[in-house]
Amino acid sequence: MKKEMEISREIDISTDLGGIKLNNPVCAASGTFGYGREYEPYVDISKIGAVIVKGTTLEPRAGNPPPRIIETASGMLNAIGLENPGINEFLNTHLPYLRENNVTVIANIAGNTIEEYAAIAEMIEGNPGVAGIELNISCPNVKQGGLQFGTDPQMVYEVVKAVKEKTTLPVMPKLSPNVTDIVEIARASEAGGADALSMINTLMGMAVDINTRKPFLANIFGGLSGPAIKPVALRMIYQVYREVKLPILGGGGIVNYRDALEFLMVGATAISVGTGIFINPQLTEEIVSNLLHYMQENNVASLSELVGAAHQA
Amino acid sequence: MKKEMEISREIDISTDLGGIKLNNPVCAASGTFGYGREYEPYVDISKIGAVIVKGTTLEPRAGNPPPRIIETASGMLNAIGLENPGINEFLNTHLPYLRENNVTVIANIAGNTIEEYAAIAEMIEGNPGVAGIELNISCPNVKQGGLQFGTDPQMVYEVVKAVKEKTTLPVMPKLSPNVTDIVEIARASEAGGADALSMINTLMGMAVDINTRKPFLANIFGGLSGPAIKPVALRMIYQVYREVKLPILGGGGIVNYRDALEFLMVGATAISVGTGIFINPQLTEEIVSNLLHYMQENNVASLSELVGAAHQA
Amino acid sequence: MPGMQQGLVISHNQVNRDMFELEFIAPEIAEECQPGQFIHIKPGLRDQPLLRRPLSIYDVDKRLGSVTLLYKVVGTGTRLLTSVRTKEYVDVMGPLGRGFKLPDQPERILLVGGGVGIAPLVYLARVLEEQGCDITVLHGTESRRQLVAFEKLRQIGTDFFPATMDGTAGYKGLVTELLLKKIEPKKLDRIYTCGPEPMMAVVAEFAANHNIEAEVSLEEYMACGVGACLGCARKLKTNDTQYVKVCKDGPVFNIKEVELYK
Amino acid sequence: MPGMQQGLVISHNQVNRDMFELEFIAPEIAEECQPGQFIHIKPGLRDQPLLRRPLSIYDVDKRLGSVTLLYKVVGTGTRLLTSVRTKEYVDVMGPLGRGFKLPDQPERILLVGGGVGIAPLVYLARVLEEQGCDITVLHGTESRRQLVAFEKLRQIGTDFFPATMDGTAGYKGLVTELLLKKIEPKKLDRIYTCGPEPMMAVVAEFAANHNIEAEVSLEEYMACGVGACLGCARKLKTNDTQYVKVCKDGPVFNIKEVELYK
Ligand SMILES: Cc1cc2nc3c(=O)[nH]c(=O)nc-3n(C[C@H](O)[C@H](O)[C@H](O)COP(=O)(O)OP(=O)(O)OC[C@H]3O[C@@H](n4cnc5c(N)ncnc54)[C@H](O)[C@@H]3O)c2cc1C
Ligand SMILES: Cc1cc2nc3c(=O)[nH]c(=O)nc-3n(C[C@H](O)[C@H](O)[C@H](O)COP(=O)(O)OP(=O)(O)OC[C@H]3O[C@@H](n4cnc5c(N)ncnc54)[C@H](O)[C@@H]3O)c2cc1C
Ligand SMILES: Cc1cc2nc3c(=O)[nH]c(=O)nc-3n(C[C@H](O)[C@H](O)[C@H](O)COP(=O)(O)O)c2cc1C
Ligand SMILES: Cc1cc2nc3c(=O)[nH]c(=O)nc-3n(C[C@H](O)[C@H](O)[C@H](O)COP(=O)(O)O)c2cc1C
Ligand code: FES
Ligand code: FES
Repeated sequence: MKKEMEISREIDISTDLGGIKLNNPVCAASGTFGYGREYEPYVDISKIGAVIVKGTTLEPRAGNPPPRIIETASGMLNAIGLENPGINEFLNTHLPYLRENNVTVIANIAGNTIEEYAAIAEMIEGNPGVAGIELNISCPNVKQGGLQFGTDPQMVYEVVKAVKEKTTLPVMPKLSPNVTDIVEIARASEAGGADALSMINTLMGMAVDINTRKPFLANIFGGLSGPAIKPVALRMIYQVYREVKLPILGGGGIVNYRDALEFLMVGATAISVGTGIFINPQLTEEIVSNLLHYMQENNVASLSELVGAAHQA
Repeated sequence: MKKEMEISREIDISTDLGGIKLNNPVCAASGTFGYGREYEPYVDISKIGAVIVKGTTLEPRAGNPPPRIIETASGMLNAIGLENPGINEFLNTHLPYLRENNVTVIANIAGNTIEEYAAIAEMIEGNPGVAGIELNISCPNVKQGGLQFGTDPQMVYEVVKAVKEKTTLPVMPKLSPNVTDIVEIARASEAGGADALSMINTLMGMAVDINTRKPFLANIFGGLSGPAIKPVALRMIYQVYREVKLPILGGGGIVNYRDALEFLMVGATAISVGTGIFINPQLTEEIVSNLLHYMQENNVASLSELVGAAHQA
Repeated sequence: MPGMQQGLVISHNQVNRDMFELEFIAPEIAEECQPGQFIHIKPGLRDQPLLRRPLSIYDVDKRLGSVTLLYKVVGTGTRLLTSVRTKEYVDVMGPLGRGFKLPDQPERILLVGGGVGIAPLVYLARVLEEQGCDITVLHGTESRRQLVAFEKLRQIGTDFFPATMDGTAGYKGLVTELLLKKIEPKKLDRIYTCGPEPMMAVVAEFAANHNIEAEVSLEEYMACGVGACLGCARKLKTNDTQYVKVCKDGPVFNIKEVELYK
Repeated sequence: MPGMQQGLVISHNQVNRDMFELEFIAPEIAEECQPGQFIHIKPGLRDQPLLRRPLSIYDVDKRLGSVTLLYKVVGTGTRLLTSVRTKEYVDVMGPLGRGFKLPDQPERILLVGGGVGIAPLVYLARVLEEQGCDITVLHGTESRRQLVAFEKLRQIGTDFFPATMDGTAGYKGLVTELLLKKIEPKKLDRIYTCGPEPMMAVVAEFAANHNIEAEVSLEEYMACGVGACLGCARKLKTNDTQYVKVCKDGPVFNIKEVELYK
C-alpha cells in the first residue's frame, strides 16, 4: 500500500507533443473551451494539459445564424461558423489573461487562404504565452471555390509549409476526418514540416426538423462531435500511427478516462476533450486523476508504455 | 374521424426505386436480415418493402474470426467479413424460399474483382424472384491491392458498367461513406448506368479493449452502423440529391419513423433499416404504419410530397 | 460563483399531465441564485441525452439550501428526468446566465407568464416581494390544470390573474388580451415576462407604448451553458451584426433590445 | 415459435452485491422455453445501450406464464436493467437458441456450474427432475454469497454441493477440484455444464476420460440473437473451416464438438 502511494507520486505524465510541452496529456479542444475564462469557476485552468483556444481568424467573424447546434444520438452537430473576435483581440485581451493564469495555450488558427494562415502565424510569433499552433484546416478555401483545405493533400502541404515559414512555434495541423485516405493527408502534413498532428476534427453531418421539413441548422451542415464519432477517430489515429512518425493529439468523443486510454493505445501521445466538457466541465481534471490511478493500479510507469500499445502483436 | 380513416385507406406508399417496385418504402438492409428466414417468427416478411439479402460472393466465404461485433455509443461495429454460402447456394436454397413467401428480394453482391461482380450478376440473371441488384462496393479490390472499389470513382464506374452489361435487373451501387467527395462517387455510378443509389454503407471505425490493450475486433477495423451515423448519412444523401438525378435508397441509423422521415426529406425515395432490426425485429412494419399515420395526420397524400422536402427554400 | 454539484433530490412531484416540480439540495448553488438565472441539469447519467438541459430557477430556499425547478416534459431529456426519485442525486451546474435586473427601490411590478414560462417569474416574485414591491401576475395557459404556480404566487402575496384558453379559470382567452383589457399602464413601474415569443411580443409593444421598463427571458438551444461553445447565438435585432449568447449575455434581456418573433 | 413481448415484471430482487433475479410475465414466451435457451432483453428503452443482451432462462413457471432471469451486473446494460421496477415492463425476445438435449429416459445427471453460469442449469434441473432424473449439482463461486441458486436447487430436489474459493461454504477451492475428488464417474450418465471456459475445459476432459455424454453452454457477443447478423461466430475446433453461430446453433453444444479456451 505504502509502496503504491510512493509510485503514484513518481508517475510522470508530462509529455511532449512535437515540441509542445504538456504537464499532462489531457487538453481542452478548440471551440469547446472558449478562451478559458468561461470555465474558470469549475476547474483550475492552469492544470489543464493545454487549452486550445477557439479557432481564430485574421479579422473578427460574426459566425453563422442560429440554430447553430443540435443534439444527435450520442453526439451533437455544430455550425458555429468560426465566430471569433479576430487575432488582434486574441493577442491583446485573451492571451494576456491566459498567460497571467499560467495556462498552457495552443492557438487554433483558421484562414480562407494560405496567406491568411501565414499572416496569423506571423502575428502570433514573438508573443509570449503561446506553446504551439493548431491549424484548423477544415475551413473552406475561398480561392479554391470552397473546397476544404483539409481534404486535399497538396493544399495541406502548402498551408503547413507556409505557416512553418512564419513561426518558430510547433505547428500541428488538425486533420479533417471527411476524407478517403487520412494517411495521405497525414503524410502531406509531415512533408510540409508539421511537428505534430491533431486528429480528428468533426465529421460533416446534418439533421432535419421533421416539423418544419427543413434542415435543422441554419447552415444546413454541421460538424458531428461526441461519443458517436469515437470509433472513427480511433481508426484514423490507428492508421496514421503506423505510417507517420509524428506525435498525435487524439480526440473525438472522449467522455471518460477509458476513452482516453483507447486513444493512447491506438497511438495518441496526448488527448483532447471537447463535447465532453459541456457535460462535465471538470472532465480534463477527472481524466488526469483516473489515468494516474489506472497507471498505478496496473503498474504502468510511464505514458509511453500505453501510447501505441494496441499495435503490438 | 370517418373521413380520416377513408383517406388512410387511399394513401399509396408503393414506390419505384429505379425500376425496383416496392409496395412500401421500408426495406431491410443487407447483412442484418440474413436471408429472411431468421425473422419469420417476428414479422410478415412478404410485407417488407424489400428484403436486401446478405452480401453474396461467387464462392462461399467463412468470414472473419471473432470477435466480429462490439457495441459503441449509439452504434455498433461489425467485421463479419462477408461470411456467406456463395451465389449458388443463394440461388438454389434461399431464393426459392423467399420467392415462395412472396418476398420482394434485392440481391446484395460483392466481389474481389470487376469480373467477379459481373459473373455473379450473370448468374442471377433469369432467376425469377430477384427484383434488383445492390452492389456492395465497400469490399477491398484484390487486384488494386485492397483499395476499396467504392472509394475510387473510376472503379465505381467500371463495376457498375460491367454489371449492367450482364443483367436486365435494376442495379443499385451501395456507396461507402468513407470518401472525401460522395457526389463524385454518385456521379460515377450514374455514368456507369446505375438505376438507383443505396446510401450509406458503414463508416470505418474501431474500438480498443483497454483490458487486453488490443483492438477489440479480430479484424481490427469494422463498420460503424446505428444511430451514431445518421447525421453523416443524411448529409451525404442531401448532397447527392442536389447533384444526381437517381432515386436513393437511404439508410444509416434509422430506428423509428421520425428518422425515416428525415431520410425521405433529404431526398431518399425509400429507406433501409439495419441495426435497428436487431433491437426491434418488427421495425420495418412499425415504420410503415407510423408513416401512414403521419401522412394521414399531416394530410400528405403521397410520398413524393415528402421526398426531398428539406431542399425547398 | 456558479458551481457544479450533485443535488440531493428532496421532492419530485408531478403537478399535472406533463409538468413536474423538482426540488434538490445544493447549498452552494442555492446561495448564489438570482431570479432569472438557470440551472444546467444532466438528465440521466449516461450519454443519452448527451447534453445538459437548461431549466429556470423556479424557487429557492436559501435556509434549506434547496433549488426548485418546474419543467414540462417535451422530449428525451425532460422525459428521462421524470424518473429521478427522491434521495437520488441530480447533476446540476449553476446558477448560470444573467438574471432579471431588480429595481433599486420598491416598485409596482407586473409579471406576465405564458405556460411553463411562469417558472422564472415565481422566484422573481419572491425576491421582489421581499424588497417590498407591489406585484401583479398574469399567467396564461391552456386550462386550469396548468396554473401550477398559483399556490406559490398566492403565498408570496402577489395579485394573481389567470387567463385560460378554455375558460376553466379566470379570463377566457389569451393572457395578452387580459393584459390589454385589465392592466392600467399608469399604475406600473416595470414589467418582467417569460413565455412564447408571440406573447412576449405583445408585452413588448405594451411596454413600448406606455414607456414602461421591461425585461424578457429568452430561449435557445444550449450546449455548454457558460458562453464557451457559442452555440446559443441570437441576433437581438434583425440588423445587428453581432450575436449575443443567450446563456451568458441572457437569458434575460431588456425588452427594448430585443426583436421578438411574432 | 419464439416471440417478442413486453414482459410485466412481477419481482426483481438483488440477491447479492452484484446479482439480481428478475421475474416477468410473458405467457407466450414462457410456454415455449426449453432449458438452455436464452432471452434477448433490451435494457432501458433508449438507444443506450443500443443492443439487446442475452440472458439464460433461469427458471420458468408455465402455470403463471412467467420467466425468471438471474444476472450479474458487469456493464452498461446489466446496470441499467437493475433500475426496472415491478409493475414496469421489460422488452423481451425469446426463447432463443438451441437448448440442452434432454435424456430420453430418467438418468443420473451431473450439473456443473461456475458463478452466474448456474443460471441455465436451474431450469434444466427442474425439467430433469420432472422427468425423474437423479441430479447432482456442483456450483463453484468465490464465496457463500454467490451461491444464489441453492434454495431453488434444494427445493427442486437435487443433491447440491458448493465449492467456494474462500471456503465460506462447502469445499474450499475450485469446483473442478471438487468434481475430480468427489464425483464417481461410473455413477453418471450425463453432464451439463455452464461457467468460465477453463472450468468447462476440465469438465470436458473429465467427460472424455470417462466417456460420459456432456453438453456445454457457450457465450459470444451478440447483436441479433437469431442467426441473422452472423456476429456471434465461433469456431468450435481450431481447425474448423466454418463458424457456428452461438445464438442459433447454440448456445448449447455437445462437449465433444467444442474446443474450450483454457
Ligand atoms: C434559459 C432557459 C430556461 C428554461 N427554463 C425552462 C423551465 O423552467 N421549464 C421548462 O420546462 N423548460 C425550460 N426551458 C426549455 C427546456 O430547456 C427545454 O424544454 C428542454 O431542454 C427540452 O429538453 P428535452 O430533452 O426534453 O427535449 P428534446 O428532445 O431535446 O427536444 C424536444 C423539443 O423541445 C424543444 N427544445 C429542446 N431543447 C430546447 C432548448 N434548449 N431551447 C428551446 N427549445 C428546446 C425542441 O424544439 C424540440 O422539438 C428553458 C430553456 C432555456 C434556454
Ligand atoms: C447465451 C448467453 C447467455 C447468458 N446468460 C447470462 C445469464 O444468465 N446471466 C448473466 O449474468 N449473464 C449471462 N450472459 C452474459 C451477459 O449477456 C453479459 O454479461 C451481458 O450482455 C453484459 O452486458 P452489459 O451491457 O452489462 O456489459 P457491457 O457493458 O456490454 O460489457 C461489460 C463486460 O461484459 C462482457 N460482455 C458483454 N457482453 C457480452 C456477451 N454478449 N457475451 C459475453 N461477454 C459479454 C464484456 O467482456 C465486457 O467487458 C449470457 C451470455 C450469453 C451469450
Ligand atoms: C461547439 C464546437 C465548436 C468547435 N469549434 C472548433 C474550432 O473553432 N476550431 C477547431 O479546430 N475545432 C473546433 N471544434 C472541434 C473540436 O475541437 C473537436 O475536434 C471535436 O469536437 C471532436 O472532439 P469531441 O468529440 O471531444 O468534441 C468545435 C467543436 C464544437 C463541438
Ligand atoms: C452485422 C452487419 C452486417 C452487414 N453486412 C452487410 C453486407 O453483407 N452487405 C452490405 O452491403 N452491407 C452490410 N451491412 C451494412 C448495412 O446493410 C447498412 O448499410 C448499415 O448497417 C447502415 O445502416 P444501419 O445503421 O441501419 O444498420 C451490414 C451491417 C451490419 C450491422
Ligand atoms: S450554450 Fe454554449 S455559449 Fe451558450
Ligand atoms: S447474434 Fe446475430 S447471428 Fe448470432
